[in-house]
Amino acid sequence: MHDADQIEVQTETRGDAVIVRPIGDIDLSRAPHLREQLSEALREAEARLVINLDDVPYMDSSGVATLVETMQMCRKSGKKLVLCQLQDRVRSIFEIARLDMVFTIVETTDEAINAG
Amino acid sequence: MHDADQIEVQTETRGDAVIVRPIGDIDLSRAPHLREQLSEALREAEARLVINLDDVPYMDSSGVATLVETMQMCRKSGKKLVLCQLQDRVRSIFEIARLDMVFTIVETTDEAINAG
Amino acid sequence: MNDVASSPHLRLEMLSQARLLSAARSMVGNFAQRLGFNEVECGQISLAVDEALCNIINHGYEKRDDGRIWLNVWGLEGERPGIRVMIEDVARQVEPDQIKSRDLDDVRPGGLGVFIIHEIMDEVKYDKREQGGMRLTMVKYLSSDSRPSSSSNETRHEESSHSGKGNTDHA
Amino acid sequence: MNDVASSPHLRLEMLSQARLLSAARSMVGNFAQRLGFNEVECGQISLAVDEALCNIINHGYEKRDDGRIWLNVWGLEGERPGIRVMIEDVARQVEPDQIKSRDLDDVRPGGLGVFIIHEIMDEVKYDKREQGGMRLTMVKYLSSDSRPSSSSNETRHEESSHSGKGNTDHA
Ligand SMILES: Nc1ncnc2c1ncn2[C@@H]1O[C@H](COP(=O)(O)OP(=O)(O)O)[C@@H](O)[C@H]1O
Ligand SMILES: Nc1ncnc2c1ncn2[C@@H]1O[C@H](COP(=O)(O)OP(=O)(O)O)[C@@H](O)[C@H]1O
Repeated sequence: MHDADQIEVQTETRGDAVIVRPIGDIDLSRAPHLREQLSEALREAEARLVINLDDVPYMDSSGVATLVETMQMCRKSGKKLVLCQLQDRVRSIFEIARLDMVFTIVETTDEAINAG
Repeated sequence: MHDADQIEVQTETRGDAVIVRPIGDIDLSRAPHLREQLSEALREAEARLVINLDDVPYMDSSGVATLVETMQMCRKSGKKLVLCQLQDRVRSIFEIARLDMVFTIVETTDEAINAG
Repeated sequence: MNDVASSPHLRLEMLSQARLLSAARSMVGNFAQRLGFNEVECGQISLAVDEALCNIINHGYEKRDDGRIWLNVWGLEGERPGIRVMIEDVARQVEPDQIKSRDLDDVRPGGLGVFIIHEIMDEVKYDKREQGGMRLTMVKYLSSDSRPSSSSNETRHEESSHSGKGNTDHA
Repeated sequence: MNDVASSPHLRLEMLSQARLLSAARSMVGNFAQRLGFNEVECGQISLAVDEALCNIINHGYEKRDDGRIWLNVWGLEGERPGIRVMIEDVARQVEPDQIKSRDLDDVRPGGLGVFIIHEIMDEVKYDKREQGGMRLTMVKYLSSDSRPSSSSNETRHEESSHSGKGNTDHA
């Protein structure tokens, strides 16, 4: 069961942006590992961190907390954070937590790369 | 909970074939309702009953038993039964039960309409 | 079956381990689906249960992984069909009125779980158990939005779609 | 955690109702996924559990819907990681050697469940419980096929894919 707390993350660099794509549910057990992965990606990103949530069918408030933390780290380092490709179930938690207006959320990865 | 034992089934008539498309898991709770739906479809089918399993992510041996029964009814009435679009998980139970050779199983609905 | 005093349809005893959350919430989400909740609602019910379990792990058992949690689930029938979830622990007791989320305007990590639970569920009640530990009871009712069709909750395209006893005599 | 005598990670008490099967098997399938079984294996483990529960409902409790079933699940670690499932009931007792499927060459509806269970699981054992009822114990081990990657079990395309502690120091 030693791997159950890890989350697979695909990363890709495009210009001054790093695109991170976590795969699978993000909950209390995996949020800490995602946090590590995101701060690593943020270090590598020159100007922009894009989180593609296409392959995240589920997220709980630990996942949301991790993203809020990442947003704060982005602000500190003067980089931009954009979320894209949210599934309906995941979008619903952002709405419930009234965070849909706090994060920059767009549809596609391309929009995320270009979002102002 | 009165609907939990029912399974949604889409039916379509194409020439002398009736195509039946159950939606959802087929297990002990839903097999009886599927059985009703299939025998009804078989009555309507002139020569061929096609069961499209595209939207069946899971089937247990009660589901398989229902299909074996339907196959026997088809034989009695001189009609042909073809299964198509099995998902991997469902194909795996046919293989385990050594029924993959007993049923006519093809890839697409079009093949199912034409299979000899 | 509808009697609140009757035994639950499902009663899961689990350890206070985050890695067990996904099994627990998938059980509840799946049961909710069978009760007729639509896909988004099933996700939300799973989320409410997940948040409640996270809080027991984090606050009740203070991240110990050998605490015990009991997750009881009933399908409600009759006039107001829905789902009832009762979660019990033998962890630290707190005053029920101390269990509340922070102000949402103050955006910072954490502090959302209890708010989310209240947003999703129609009834939420925390009690101190006499035998020690806490009890959370939550109910969500089926609404008119819950059932786009009698047995599937996805929106369906093309073709004739029939299901249910009402249709079986049209042959 | 690995000790067979230790308490299960998940212990589900359920009624002998077919409509509860999907919640029970989704719990087990989901837990199996977290243990590292691949998608087809998770489906098969769910199926073995489902078949065992069907048999208890149909044969043990003879379709009564108020019988009780206990589904215990352990994640096995150590040298031979895997999943262990123990299912208990207080239903009719039968001799363990009477629990067997029909000849597969005789194609007819039914009579496949026990065969399927044996095909899927690595160890299968039926016992009469001293307190009455039956006990089925099943184990399936992780194999080298189980883990295409350390945390996801789907085959992934394009892009660099990294996960796990081994990679975190490459920044
Ligand atoms: N099961 C519980 N046992 C003890 N205290 C709890 C429990 N659930 C919630 N609380 C209290 O309520 C507060 C708010 O919880 P929540 O909104 O989930 O945010 P967070 O868990 O991130 O602090 C917690 O900080 C804690 O003090
Ligand atoms: N839990 C059980 N309690 C009593 N008898 C059982 C149980 N499980 C299996 N059996 C016996 O084993 C036989 C074979 O079971 P199975 O292969 O699942 O086929 P089927 O259930 O379709 O008969 C059953 O017919 C029954 O006699």
